[in-house]
Amino acid sequence: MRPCKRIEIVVERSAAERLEETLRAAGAPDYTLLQNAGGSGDRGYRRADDVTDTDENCVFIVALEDETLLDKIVEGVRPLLKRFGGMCLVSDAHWLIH
Amino acid sequence: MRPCKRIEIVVERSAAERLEETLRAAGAPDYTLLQNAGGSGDRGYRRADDVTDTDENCVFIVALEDETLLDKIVEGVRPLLKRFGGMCLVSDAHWLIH
Amino acid sequence: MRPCKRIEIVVERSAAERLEETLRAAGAPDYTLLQNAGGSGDRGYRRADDVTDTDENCVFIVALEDETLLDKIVEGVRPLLKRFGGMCLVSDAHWLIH
Amino acid sequence: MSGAFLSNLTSPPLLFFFLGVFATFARSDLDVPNPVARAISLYLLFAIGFKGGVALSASPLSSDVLIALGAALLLAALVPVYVFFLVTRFFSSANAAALAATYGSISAVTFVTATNYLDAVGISWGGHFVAAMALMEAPAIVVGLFLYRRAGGDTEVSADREATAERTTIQQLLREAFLNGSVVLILGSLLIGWINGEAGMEQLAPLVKYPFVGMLCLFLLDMGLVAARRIRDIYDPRAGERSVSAKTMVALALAFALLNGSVALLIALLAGLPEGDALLLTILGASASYIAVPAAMRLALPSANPGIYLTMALAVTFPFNIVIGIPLFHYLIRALSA
Amino acid sequence: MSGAFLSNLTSPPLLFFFLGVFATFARSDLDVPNPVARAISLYLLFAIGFKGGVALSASPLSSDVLIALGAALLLAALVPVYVFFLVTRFFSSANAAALAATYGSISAVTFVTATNYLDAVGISWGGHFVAAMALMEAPAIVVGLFLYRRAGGDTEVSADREATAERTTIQQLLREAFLNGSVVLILGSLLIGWINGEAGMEQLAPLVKYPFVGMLCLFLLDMGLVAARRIRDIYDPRAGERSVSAKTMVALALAFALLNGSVALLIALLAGLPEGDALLLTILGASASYIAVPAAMRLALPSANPGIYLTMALAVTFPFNIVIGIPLFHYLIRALSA
Amino acid sequence: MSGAFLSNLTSPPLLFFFLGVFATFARSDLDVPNPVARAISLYLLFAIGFKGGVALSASPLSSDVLIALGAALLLAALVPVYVFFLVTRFFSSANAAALAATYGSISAVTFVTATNYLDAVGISWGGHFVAAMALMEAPAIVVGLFLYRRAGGDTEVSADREATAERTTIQQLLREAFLNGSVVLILGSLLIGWINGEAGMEQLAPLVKYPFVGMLCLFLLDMGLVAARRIRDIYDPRAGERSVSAKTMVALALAFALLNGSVALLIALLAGLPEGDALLLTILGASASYIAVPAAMRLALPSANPGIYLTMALAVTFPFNIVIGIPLFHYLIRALSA
Ligand SMILES: Nc1ncnc2c1ncn2[C@@H]1O[C@H](COP(=O)(O)O)[C@@H](O)[C@H]1O
Ligand SMILES: Nc1ncnc2c1ncn2[C@@H]1O[C@H](COP(=O)(O)O)[C@@H](O)[C@H]1O
Ligand SMILES: Nc1ncnc2c1ncn2[C@@H]1O[C@H](COP(=O)(O)O)[C@@H](O)[C@H]1O
Ligand code: NA
Ligand code: NA
Ligand code: NA
Repeated sequence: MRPCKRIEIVVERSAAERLEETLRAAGAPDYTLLQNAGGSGDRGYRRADDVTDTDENCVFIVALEDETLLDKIVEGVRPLLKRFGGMCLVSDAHWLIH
Repeated sequence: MRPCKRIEIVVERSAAERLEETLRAAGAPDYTLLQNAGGSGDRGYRRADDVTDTDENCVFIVALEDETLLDKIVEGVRPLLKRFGGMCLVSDAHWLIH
Repeated sequence: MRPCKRIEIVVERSAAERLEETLRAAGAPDYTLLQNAGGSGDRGYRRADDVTDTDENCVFIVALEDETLLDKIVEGVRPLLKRFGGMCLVSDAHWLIH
Repeated sequence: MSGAFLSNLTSPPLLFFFLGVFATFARSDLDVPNPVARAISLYLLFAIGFKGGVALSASPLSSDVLIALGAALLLAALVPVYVFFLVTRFFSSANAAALAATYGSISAVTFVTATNYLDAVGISWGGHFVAAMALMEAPAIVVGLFLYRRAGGDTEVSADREATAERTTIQQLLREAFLNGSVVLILGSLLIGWINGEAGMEQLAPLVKYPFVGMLCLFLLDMGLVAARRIRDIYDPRAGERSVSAKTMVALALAFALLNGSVALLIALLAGLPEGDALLLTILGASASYIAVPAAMRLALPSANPGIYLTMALAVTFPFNIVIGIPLFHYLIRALSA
Repeated sequence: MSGAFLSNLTSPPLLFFFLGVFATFARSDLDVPNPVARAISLYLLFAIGFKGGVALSASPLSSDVLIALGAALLLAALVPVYVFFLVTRFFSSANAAALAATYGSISAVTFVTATNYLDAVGISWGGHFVAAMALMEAPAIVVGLFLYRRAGGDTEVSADREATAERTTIQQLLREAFLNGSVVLILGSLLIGWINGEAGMEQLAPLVKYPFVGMLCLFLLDMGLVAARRIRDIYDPRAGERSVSAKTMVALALAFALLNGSVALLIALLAGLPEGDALLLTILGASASYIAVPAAMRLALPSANPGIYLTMALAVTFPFNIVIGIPLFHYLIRALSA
Repeated sequence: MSGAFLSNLTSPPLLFFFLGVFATFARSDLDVPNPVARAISLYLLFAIGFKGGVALSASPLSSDVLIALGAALLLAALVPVYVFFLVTRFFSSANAAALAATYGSISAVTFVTATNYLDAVGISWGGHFVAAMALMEAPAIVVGLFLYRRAGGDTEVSADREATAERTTIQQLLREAFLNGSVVLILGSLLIGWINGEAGMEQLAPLVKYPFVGMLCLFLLDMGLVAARRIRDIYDPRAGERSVSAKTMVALALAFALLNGSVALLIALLAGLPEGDALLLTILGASASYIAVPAAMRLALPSANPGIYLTMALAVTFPFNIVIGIPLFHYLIRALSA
C-alpha cells in the first residue's frame, strides 16, 4: 500500500462538469462521484429532494498518488469553490495497489 | 489550507432530522448529507432497496475547523448512536479555504 | 474514542455482493454502502445514469477497530480490484464508541 | 370455496406476486428500483382513497358508516392488547410491543388486494372502508407503546427523554402516527374524491380506475421480491444471533393472521356488516403493518428488532393473507352468514 | 367570478395541492421521491407539448399564431426590464437581475394548470400557446444578465472569465438557456405532435390525454409539499441572516404576479386575443420560473441568492397564480372584453 | 419501401428517439432519471410479455410455435460463432468473445419497436415470438465464453477460480444468464398472460396495451439521449487510449447488423415463417444486447472492454436497426417472398 492524498470535494450539481474538467486539466482524471447529496453551508440549506433540481450537491472523491499534483488541483478548485461555494478536504491515506 | 476535523456519521434515515438539530445545537450547522445508504452492523443488514423505507441509512460529513466544538458534537451524537445505532468516525484533514 | 482504520473501497455494482462476502469472510462484516456512484478510472468513464445498469460503482466504508484484520481484508480485496478494477483507500480515524 | 380460491390464485396480481417470489429464490437479479416502488405505493393509496371517496359521495352518510368505523377502531384497539400478552413469553417487552402495534395496525396493499378480489367476484363494498382502513393504521402504535411503558419500559423511555430532549412524548407520537404520510394521502384523497364525486371520477378514472389492476400487479411483483428476500434472510447464517427461531416467527405470524382475522370476522358479524364489508374488516384485522408501524417503531422503540416484527408482517402474514386469507375468510363469512 | 373561483378551488388538482401544503405544515412525512417528481414533470411537458402540436396541426398556421408569439416575446423582454429597476432598491444587482429573469420567464406547471382550467370550464385555447410558453422560458435570462452587466456587475463576470476560462459568455448562456431540457422537450413534443396530427394523438391519447388531469394532481401534490417547505424555511431561524425580510419577499412576489399579469392582460387585449388565449398569455406573464431560470442563475450569477428568487417564485407566486390568479384574471378578461 | 420507410421515420417513437439524440448533441441538459428509465423498461418487458401470452392463448400451440422457437435458438447459437472468428483479428479474445455474446443475444426494445412497426402497418405477428426473444437472450453468452476458453482464455479463468472461489463456473453462468431479470420478467408475464388470456387482457389493457406506444416514445427518448452520449464518448479525447479506432467500431457494428439480419432472414424464409414473424426473427438476429449481456460479461469477462462491445451495440447497432433496419428488412422480406 502506497501513501497518497485523499481529496474530497463537495460542489453543487451545476459545477460538477466544470470540476471534472479542472481535475483532468490538473492531471488527475480519476475520481469517484456521488450525486444527489444534500447539505447545509454558507449558502444555506440544500434539500436534494425538490422538483426544482437546483438544490443538489455532488461529492467527488479523488485518490492522488503523485502529491506534487495537489497544488495544481487546489489552485484549479479554489476559484470554483469561490464562485459556487462548496468544500474541499484533503487528508492522508494509503492506497492499496492492485 | 487549514487543519480541521472530518466527522463522518452514519445514522438511519429516521434519525437524520434529529442529528441535524444536534449538529446545529452544537454550533456546527454545516454538513453534507448522503442519503439512501445501505449497510450492515450490530442491528443487522440494511438493504435500502425495499418498499418499506425503514431500511435506509444516511451519511453525514462534517468539516469542523474549530476543534473545540468536537466534544460538544460527540456528546450530542453519542445518545443518538446509542439509541438508533450507527457510527461516528473522526479523522484529521486539511480544509481548502476559499 | 478509539483509534481505528477507515477503509473505503470503490467497486462496480456487479462486484458488490462478492466484496460483501469477502469482508464477512475476513471477519469484518460491518460496513456502510453507498450505491449509484459514478466515476472515472483506468477502465474509463462510468456514468451511473444509463438504462444499462452496468455502468455503476459502489462505495463501501468500513470502520475497523481490530487492525490485525487489515491484512486479511486487503488480501481478500486485492484480487477483486485486480479483476473488476476499483480502488481501496485506508486511513486513520477515531471511532466514537457508544 | 375452492373455486374462488383457485380464481384468486390465478388472478394476474397474485401470479405476479409469485413471479417476484420465484425470481428471488431463483436468485434472478430482477429488481424494481426503490423510488419506483414507492411511487407505485403512493399511486395505490391515492387511487384507493379517491375511489373510496367517490363511492362515499354516492351513498348518503348513514349510520352504517359510523358502525363500520366504530367496529374498525374497536378492532384496532383490541388486537394489540391480546397480541402483546400472548407474545411477552417469547419476546422482550420492546419486541412484544412492536409486534402488538404491527398486528393491531393494517396493510393497505392487503386491503387493496381484497377490494380487487371483491371487484373481480362482483361483490360490492362500502367506500367508507377506505376511511376505516386509514383510521386503523395509527391507534395500535399508541396502544403498543402504552403497554410497553406499563410493562416497565419506562427507564428506557426516560433515557430517551434525556437523550432526545423529550422528543418522543406520547402526544408527539400520536401526531407522528396520525399524520403518517400514507394516512394523510389516503384520507386526503378520500376527502377530495368525496368532494368531487362522480364528476371528479370522470376526470381521474383513466389514472385511478382503469390502470389500477395493472399497477397492483407491478406492486405485488415487487412485494414478492421483497418478501422472499426477507424469508431468505431468516434462514441466513448472518441472522444467526437472532433471539427467536425462524420456526417460531413463521408460526406466530400465521397464527396471528388467523386469530386476528377470526376476531375481526366475529365483530363484523355482530355488527351485521354486508358480505363485502365483512370481508374487508376481516382482512384488515388479519393484516399487519410493514410500512407505517415499523417507521414509527424505529423512532419510538429502537430497541425492538425489525428483523422480527417487520419480517413476520412482510414475509409471512402478508403473503398468507393475499394468497390464502382472502378467499378463506370469504368462504367462512359465507358459511357463517348463511 | 366567485363561481369559477370556487369550482377552481375545489377542482382535484387544486385540492391535491392543498393536501401537499397541509401535509408539510402538519409535519407529516408524506413525500414524493425526487426521481418520480421529475418523471411527472417530464410527463407534463411531453403531454402538453404533444397536445399543443396536434392542436396546431388542426388549424392552418395563420397570422394569429405570429401575433401570439410576438406578444409572448414582447412580454418576455419587457417584464424583466421593469422588474429589475423596481427591485434594485431592495436587492443587490445580482439578486435584482436574478429576480428579473425569474419573473420574465414562466412556469410550465402554472400554464398547464391554466389549460386544465380552461378545458374544465369549456373554453378553447390555441395550441400555439404551448410554443409561446416554451419561447418565453429563455429570453428573460439574457435580458436579466445584460441589465446586470450594465449595472456594473462586470468585474464579477470578468472574474468568472479567469476562474472558468470564458465558460460563461453570453453566447454560451443563450445556448444553455434555449437548449434547457424542458424547452427542448416541449418544443420537440410540439413538433412531433404537429407532424403526426390527429393520427398521432389516436396512438398517444391513452398516455398524453386521458390520464393528464390525474398526473397533474400528483404533481401538484408534490408542488404543495415543496412550496410549503420553502415557506416554512423563510420563517426558520436557520434563515436568520437572510438579507431581506420574509414580509418584503412575500409582498413583492404577490405584487409581481399581479403587476406582470396585468401588463400581459393589456398586451393580450391590444393584440385582440380570444378569451382562452388571453388568459394563457396573462398567466404566462404572471408566472415565474422556478426550474429553468434558477438552474441558469446558479451558473451565471452564483452570487445571487436562490433563497430569495427561487423561494419567491415557487412558494408565493406559484401558489397565488394557480389558486387565485387564474380565476381572477379570467374574471378581469371577461369584464374588460365585455 | 420508401413509403414504409418514411412512415417509420416519422412515427412518434422514432421522432422521440431523434429528439433525444438531438438534445445530447445540442448539449441540452434534458435527462431522464435513471430509476424512471429502468421503470419504463420494466414496463415494456411486462407489457410485451403479457401481450404475447394473451396472443398465444388465442391460438392453440401448433408446430409453428416449435419451428419458430427452433429457428430462434439456432440463430442464437450460430451468430456468436462466426462473429467470434470474424473479429478475433481486430480484438483480444476476451473482447471478441464479448462481441460474440453481444451480437448473438438480442435487444428487447428493438423487438418491441418492430412489433410496434408491424401493428402500425397492420401486419399480424405471433405472440410466441415474445418467447423466442426471451429464449435468445442467454445462449450467446454461453457460446461466447465457451469459444473464449477454447481460444486459451483458460489461464485468466483459472485465475478467476482462485480469486473468486469458483464462483463463475459455466453452470453458474448459465443460471445467471437464463435467470437474468429481464428474461424472468418477460417469460413470467408471458406465462401469466397465457394463463389469463383475453379475460386478463380486459383487466390489464388500460396499462399494458393502450399507453404502450406512448411509453415506448418516452423510452426511446431516453435511448436517444444515452446512445448519443456514447457516440460522443467514442470521439472524446478521454477515450484516447482505446485499442480500436472509432471508425472500425462503427463499421463493424453496422456490418454485423446487416450480416446477422440477413442470416436470420434466410433462416426465416427457409422455415417458411409468415411475413410478420419473419421480420421479427430477422430483427432479433440483427439486434445486439446492451443490458443482459454486458451485465453478464462484467462478471465473466471483466477483462473485456464495455467501451467497445456495449458502445457498438447501444450507440450504433440499436439506432441503425430501429431507424433503417426494420423497414429495410421488411422490404427485403417482401421482395424475396414475392
Ligand atoms: N463545514 C462543512 N462540512 C461539510 N459540508 C459542508 C460544509 N460547508 C459546506 N459544505 C457543503 O458544501 C455545500 C455548499 O456550501 P456553501 O457554499 O458553504 O453553502 C453545502 O451544501 C454542503 O453540502
Ligand atoms: N464498522 C462499521 N463500518 C462501517 N459502517 C458501519 C459499521 N458499523 C455500523 N455501520 C453503519 O451503521 C449502521 C447501523 O449500525 P448498527 O447500529 O451497528 O446496526 C449500519 O447499517 C452501517 O451502515
Ligand atoms: N484515483 C482514483 N480516485 C478516486 N476514485 C477512483 C480512482 N481510480 C479509480 N477510481 C474509482 O474506481 C472505479 C474503477 O476504477 P478503474 O478500475 O481504475 O476504472 C472508477 O470508476 C472510480 O469510481
Ligand atoms: Na391488523
Ligand atoms: Na412571467
Ligand atoms: Na442478435
